[in-house]
Amino acid sequence: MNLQSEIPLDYMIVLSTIVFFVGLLGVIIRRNLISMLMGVELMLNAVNINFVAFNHYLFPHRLEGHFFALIVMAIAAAEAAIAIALIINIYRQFATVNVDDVDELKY
Amino acid sequence: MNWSVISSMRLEVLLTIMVLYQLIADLSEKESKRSVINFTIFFFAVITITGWLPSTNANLFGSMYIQDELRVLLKNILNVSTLIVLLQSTGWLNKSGNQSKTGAFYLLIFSTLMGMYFMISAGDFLMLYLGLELATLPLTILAAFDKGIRRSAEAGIKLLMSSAVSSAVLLFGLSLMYGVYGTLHFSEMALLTDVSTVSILALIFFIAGLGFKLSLVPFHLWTADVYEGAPLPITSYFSVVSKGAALFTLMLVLYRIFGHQSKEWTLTAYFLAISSMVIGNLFALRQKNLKRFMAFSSITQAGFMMLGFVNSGALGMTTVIYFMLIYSLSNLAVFGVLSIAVNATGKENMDDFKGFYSTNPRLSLILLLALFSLAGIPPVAGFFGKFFLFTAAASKGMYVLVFIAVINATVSLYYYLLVVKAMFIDKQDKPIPYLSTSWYEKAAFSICFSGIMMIGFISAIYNYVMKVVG
Amino acid sequence: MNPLLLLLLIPLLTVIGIALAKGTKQVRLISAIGMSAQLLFAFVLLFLFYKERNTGNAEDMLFVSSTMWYESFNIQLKFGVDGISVSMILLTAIVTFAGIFASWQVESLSKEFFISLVILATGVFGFFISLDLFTMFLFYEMAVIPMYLLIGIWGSGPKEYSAMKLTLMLMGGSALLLVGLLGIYMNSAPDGGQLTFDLTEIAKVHIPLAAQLFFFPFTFIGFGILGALFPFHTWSPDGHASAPTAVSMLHAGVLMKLGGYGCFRVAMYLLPEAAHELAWIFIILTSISVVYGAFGAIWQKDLKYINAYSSVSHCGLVLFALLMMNETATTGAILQMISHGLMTALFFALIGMIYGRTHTRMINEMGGLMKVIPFLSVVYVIAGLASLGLPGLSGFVAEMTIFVGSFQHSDTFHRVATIVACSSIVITAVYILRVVGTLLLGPITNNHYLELKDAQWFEKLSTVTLVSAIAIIGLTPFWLSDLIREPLAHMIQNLTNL
Amino acid sequence: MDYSYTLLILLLPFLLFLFIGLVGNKMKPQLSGVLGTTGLLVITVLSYFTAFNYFTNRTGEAFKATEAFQFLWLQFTDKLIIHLGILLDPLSVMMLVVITTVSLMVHIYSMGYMKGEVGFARYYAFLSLFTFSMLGLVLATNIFQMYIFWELVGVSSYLLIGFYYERPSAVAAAKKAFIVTRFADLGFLIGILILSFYTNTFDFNLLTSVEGPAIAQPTTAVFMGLSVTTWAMLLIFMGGAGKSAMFPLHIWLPDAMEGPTPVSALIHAATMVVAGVYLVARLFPIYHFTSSDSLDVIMYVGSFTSLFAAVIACTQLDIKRVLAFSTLSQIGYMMVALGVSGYGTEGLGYMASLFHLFTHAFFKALLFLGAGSVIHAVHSNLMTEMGGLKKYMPITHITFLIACLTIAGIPPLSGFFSKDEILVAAFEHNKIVFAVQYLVAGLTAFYMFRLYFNIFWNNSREYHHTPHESPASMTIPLILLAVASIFSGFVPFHDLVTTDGLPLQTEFHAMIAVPSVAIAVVGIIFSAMLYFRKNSKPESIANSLSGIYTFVYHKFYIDEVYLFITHNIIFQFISRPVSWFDRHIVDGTMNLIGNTTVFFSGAIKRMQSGHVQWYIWYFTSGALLLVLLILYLN
Amino acid sequence: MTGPKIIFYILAASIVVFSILSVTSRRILRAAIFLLFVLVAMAGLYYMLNFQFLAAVQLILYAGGIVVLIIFSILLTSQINSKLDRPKMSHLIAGVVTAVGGIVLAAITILQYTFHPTTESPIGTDMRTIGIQLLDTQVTGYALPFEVISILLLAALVGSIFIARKHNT
Repeated sequence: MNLQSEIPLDYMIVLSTIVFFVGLLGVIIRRNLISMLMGVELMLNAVNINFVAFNHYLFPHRLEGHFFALIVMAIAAAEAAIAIALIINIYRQFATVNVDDVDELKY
Repeated sequence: MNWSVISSMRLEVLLTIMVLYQLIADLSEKESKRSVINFTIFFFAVITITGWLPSTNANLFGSMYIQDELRVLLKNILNVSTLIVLLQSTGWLNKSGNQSKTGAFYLLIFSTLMGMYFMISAGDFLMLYLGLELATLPLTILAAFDKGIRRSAEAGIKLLMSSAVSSAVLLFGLSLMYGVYGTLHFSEMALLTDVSTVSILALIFFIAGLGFKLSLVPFHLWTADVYEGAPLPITSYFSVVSKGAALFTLMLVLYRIFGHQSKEWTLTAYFLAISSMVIGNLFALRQKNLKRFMAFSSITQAGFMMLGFVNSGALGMTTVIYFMLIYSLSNLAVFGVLSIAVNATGKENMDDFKGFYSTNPRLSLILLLALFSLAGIPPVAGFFGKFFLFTAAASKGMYVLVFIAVINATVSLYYYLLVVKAMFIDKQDKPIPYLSTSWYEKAAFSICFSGIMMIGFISAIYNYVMKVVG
Repeated sequence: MNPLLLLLLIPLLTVIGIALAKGTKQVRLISAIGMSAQLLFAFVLLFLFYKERNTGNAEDMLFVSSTMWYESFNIQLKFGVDGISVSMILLTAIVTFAGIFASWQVESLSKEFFISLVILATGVFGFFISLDLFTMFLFYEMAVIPMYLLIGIWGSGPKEYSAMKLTLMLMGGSALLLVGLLGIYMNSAPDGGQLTFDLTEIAKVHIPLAAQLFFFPFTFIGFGILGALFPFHTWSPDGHASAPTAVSMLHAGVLMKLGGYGCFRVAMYLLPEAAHELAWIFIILTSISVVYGAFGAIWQKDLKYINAYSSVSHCGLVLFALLMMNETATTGAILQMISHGLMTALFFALIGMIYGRTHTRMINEMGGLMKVIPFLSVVYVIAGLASLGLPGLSGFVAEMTIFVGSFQHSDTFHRVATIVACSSIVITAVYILRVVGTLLLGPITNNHYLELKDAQWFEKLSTVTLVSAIAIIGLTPFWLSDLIREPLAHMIQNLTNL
Repeated sequence: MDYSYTLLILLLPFLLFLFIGLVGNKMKPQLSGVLGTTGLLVITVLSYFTAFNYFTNRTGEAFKATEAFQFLWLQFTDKLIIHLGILLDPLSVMMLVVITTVSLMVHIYSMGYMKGEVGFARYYAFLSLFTFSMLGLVLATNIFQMYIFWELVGVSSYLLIGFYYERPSAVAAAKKAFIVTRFADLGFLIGILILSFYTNTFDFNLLTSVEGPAIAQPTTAVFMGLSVTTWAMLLIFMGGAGKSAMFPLHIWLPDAMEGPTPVSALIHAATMVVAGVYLVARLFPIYHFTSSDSLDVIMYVGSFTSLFAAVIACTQLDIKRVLAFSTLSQIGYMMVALGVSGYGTEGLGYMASLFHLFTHAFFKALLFLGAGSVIHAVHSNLMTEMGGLKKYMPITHITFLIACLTIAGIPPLSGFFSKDEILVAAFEHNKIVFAVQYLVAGLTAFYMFRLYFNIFWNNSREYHHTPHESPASMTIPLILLAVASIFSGFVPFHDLVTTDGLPLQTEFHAMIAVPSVAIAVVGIIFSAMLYFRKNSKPESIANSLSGIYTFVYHKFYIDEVYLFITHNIIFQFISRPVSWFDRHIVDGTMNLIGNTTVFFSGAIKRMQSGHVQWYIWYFTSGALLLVLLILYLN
Repeated sequence: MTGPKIIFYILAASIVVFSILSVTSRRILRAAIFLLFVLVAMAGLYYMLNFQFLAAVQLILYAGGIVVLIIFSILLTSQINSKLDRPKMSHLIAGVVTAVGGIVLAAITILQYTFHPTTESPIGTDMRTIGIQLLDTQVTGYALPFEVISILLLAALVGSIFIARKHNT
């Protein structure tokens, strides 16, 4: 099916923008490292919406956006994996995943 | 896949082989770590040399991979820096606790280097982004490489979190670019010349993303903590190679693709330059830990590099590359001395270096020259680098900026001199004892030293860079 | 090969020699030999210069040799000398020579000490012979930076503070200077064509007035800071007070001259209209610093502070005369540079020697030294008389040339300023005689001064060298003032008819 | 006639100075003394020879000024050039004779007087230096050469006053002398600058010739009612006044008596202090033709000084100080004479002034040397510790008496003639001044004989070791000088030294001469009444007008005023604040810059809080801010 | 009001709501679940935009992979029913300001720009074309990224293992 006729592109963009910054909000306010990670994932997904939407609406003659989204997903996965590892590492060292307690390096 | 492809992609290929070799060597128990180190360094030296061999320009994988003289030069600069880092890291790797890390260390290092290669010779933003992530994610691991040390773990997580956000922002910018230009291939984007608010927004988000790796104010805050927390070889790798790659990438993209938006990004560079120089200096003034100190110094230097960007012409590009070359060698010399001292004694505070000259005259002389080079004192190379950067900025009539820059240079001289003071003037009853340097470290120093002393006087080097930039 | 390059080669060889030397004795010996060779060559250069002139070579600059260095910026390694530079080179050679012997007794880290001393000298020589703004600037900073280590390591008192202050203020000056130079460079080809750093080339073109007005303050103040221009002179008292003997000698004797020389050679020569427009500001500043420095010196108790302030006063006179922009006054300025260089070097040498004996620099703690160390005291008196402008010594010649020259200015403002500046000679007399009276004459205040030994051979050598130079200039000034005047003729013309 | 040999007159003392100064302390003290003296003997002979030649073969009517010799020393502009040379004209030749004579006497005298002093060689070196510079001064061909030697004279005087450098009072006196004269020289220098700026030459011949630039085209520029030339000439006179210790710059001279007595005789009586007179005489044409106002100033200053000094001299107890003040008053006479003089046939005052300079040199030197020999015998300067010495030291007594009579102006001694001429000139020009000088003549006689009686008569006291006549080396100069001061009055001065070189007709004015002699005699008798025998009259007089007496005794407290000015004004109120300002304001700002930087670096350290979330926040908001800046704010 | 529209609005609404919930809810496990919902909704969105393959990958990789990882690590590091402490006020204000400001700025900037679509004819998004392009080395081929990402994954793998395993070895 084809959304072009039904839904203007702007909706998509606004949607992605909102999600992006909501994710950012999560990163900034959530003091648990894991929920920060979730915020990051949200941001990446927001970007994906953009790519996919542009690809579908404006430039369907190529699949650039599509593949970009694909790559981003892969990288997001890798990132998540590393993040989890590091979080576990932190948890070992600090016995907590609260980011506010991880501030030995400052000034 | 014919021969010419291989020859023009030889660096990447060889590096892949290195990565695989490390994987195998790490798995096989019987091979001793020391031989791995020796072999790796030898092999990487070979890679570095092959980089200088003549290469043909190429435009591969549907122009996703571009190879030309300039990009080869940039990669070679990175190679040399990496080689020095590896040479200096031997001391750290040979320490008892770190033996087991060798394989992973090299693997990650080389994969990041590979990422930087792809950043530099990316033909479209997809490859660029991929390279960027490849150059960043393993580094987060490396930052947390000192297992069982809290600061190292903290550095890792901080780097990961902020870099994830920064790359998200960069991606957001890229997605908008895609929407505006309809493609992310450089070759096609370079043809489009319309400037719109969205494209500027996207561009700035992109600059922010790279500015993060380049640690420009206000994208710099991870720098100090990570530099301090990470193991020393990694810190020097951060401060030179990864910074350099980001700089080169930013430069290529801005000059080669967004030439038509130079008005906007020169302005951006203007602001970033001022903020980086000032903030970096103000923080560096009050540092006692030398790794952290170097972090802020590198931030300031990044600010100076932005001076070159203010000049959107070939002159700017040339001076930036030239300055980066000198900066790498000087910084690596500093970190070389630091790493020797830290490996031997674990002392990394300025006060620990009081009376260093009395015990280690050679090392302190090298440190002295390196710091002078960073401060831009003749006759060492740094003077030339800075002078030409200023010239580049001044040639656009940005005298106010130049004035701010020179004042900051003077301020930076102050804190570099603090280190000199500690080494030469101050006394303490138990200074750091005499430190022996291995052959690897000697080699590294000889490269840095000759570079610092020579580059300024041999104008051929500058001319070569200029020729390559074209 | 260009004979001037020897001026750089000899010191470099000396540095290498010192680096290879073993033990303080060898180090001393090598540096002494090197600097003597340098002095010798300086005289040879003088004669070569005369010879060249007599063969009717009427070029402004002699022994000019230029090789392109940085093609794209049009930076050349261009060297050449005229009468002024030759005389400055002579001064530098003499002072350095004396300085080496004055610091004969440096024991701790002697190798490093002499190396940095010679590097400093190299920078100065390079500065005086280079005709390219870039190399000029390079040598300028090269000469300034060793000060930090020299003062910081071998200094006395609050040495770290003073060293840092001095270095930062001078480097701040060179920061201003850098902007000025870049400005000049960027405007060096107003009607298209290749930009250039070449002094002689830039002098030919006419830099647009707006640019001149903008960059003249940068350049002039940039050099002026090193020339102890009020109110940027405060590095000088602390710096000199903390510096070891030879360093004070070289710094006050030679390095501060870079300031005056640059002010004239670069700031005023290349930006003449701006110089004319803005001269009045700096004339006011300098005539202040002439009197101000002298008054400041009256109140001081520390010998080095007294000298530092008198240097402020004398160097102020140099800049003052330069700004008068006529042949005589400028000649006087250069003469004053040389004479002040010698005098103040002599002063600092003596102060160092006295300090080495009495371990204090406070004049009110000493007295009656004439009785115990007659040689040094007599030399000190001679130096004092020179600096208060006694005929037959160099100071008189310089000051009189300045006063007469400045007074020839047709403008009343300048003449009034001259009279103000003249008044300094009385104040100078006051503080000099005060020092001589309390320090050398009168009864011996401290009994174990009676055991003090008079000058040793190297001290005698270094002081006698300077004294004889002062006396020679003072008795037969004609050749020197001629040497200086001869290039000025057309430089001034370039300055005046715009 | 070729005078180029006169170069020797300049060169010889200089070489002597260098030689004795450098190697003097190596050889036997006496030797250096002998060396100096013989050298000076040669010079004296030469200068007599010169004088003889010069005055005997005058070419035509007037004496021509001849430049014996000159070479280029330093070139300021193409016009303003310093030559070093030798100018011979009646004035300079006359001075030549005076200086060499007195200097020779002093050299001989010092052989005895300074015997056994430490730094004997140094003493002679300085003497030679002084002689050199003084000769250079009088022989100068241009005003700048004069200034050069002017300074040199000042320095050698400084060195000689401070000869006993371990005596704080001597050091202080030397310093005072130098600085006061230096201050005056500043005026001189500025005067030269102005003069040379308008006339564009230094050369005396050009300056003083009637059709020269200075006189032919007087400046029209006017400043505070006086023409610029007048200002220049006044400033130059300031220099002269400094050297000649005219009021109010006289304060250094009494203190200068700290120096060895022969030095006082040479420098502070006969030669250097009259340099001011010489200077004015040298430039007299300019003064006369272009600025008569300044001549009046000179006259009044001179007249006041002479009275002022004479009054003080009546109260002093230190015999050298009495002589010093009498010197002041005599120089005052000379200045007055110059001030009242005209040009050409009117030039009596000029001639008289120089005549008095000539004679004064001899008898004042004689007085000082005599006093020296007394001090040498008694080891004290105070006349209260002397008395009845005539039987111990006859030669000194006689010569001293002659000198006293001379200065009192008793005919036919030389002083009578010169002083008489001056009084005549003053009478013709200005009655008030004449009256003053007339009074001073009386005072002079009074205080000189007060001195004389107190030393040689009065009560003969017991000395702990009996005084004895000085050695021949000291008495011979006394005798010679006595002879000179008796007969020098008969020199046909008015034919030789005049304003325009032409001989001057002078006739004897009995109606001036007689009263002047009379008042001198009155003065002598008066002092004889008071001081011939020990009695209580002086005390009673002193007590009766004690207020004035102490006031006068303290030299009208001028020194204290100066002390106040120098210490409280210059030191406390100028240089102390200056150095404070420099340390705290100027330097303070420099430090402040540094401190503010450090303060800011401390203030923003919270930015690096260590919380990664804030880092992220800075990152994003920074990026957004940039967007805002680039997109919307420009 | 056609079907697709309705579906889109539902999806969009759920994406926004759940994403907000997932960053605000104080029970971390729930947050993870909300995140899962968001991801699934997005997969639906992709599906509607004819990117079936992408939707599938989204489901497998995110829903199947990442979220599981996250939940796993949550279980590892914190008790399930422990509430997260509520965000600091300063953080909250700063975050909200930045987020809202960002949304406004970006939205305004983007919305006032009219994108120009291409005129070329669209290309199919069936598995075949995707497969071919993914391994193609010519223009519009993605072989190189495919290779590079493998290295990235390798590095990430090694690295994570290295960090995650107990460090006594």
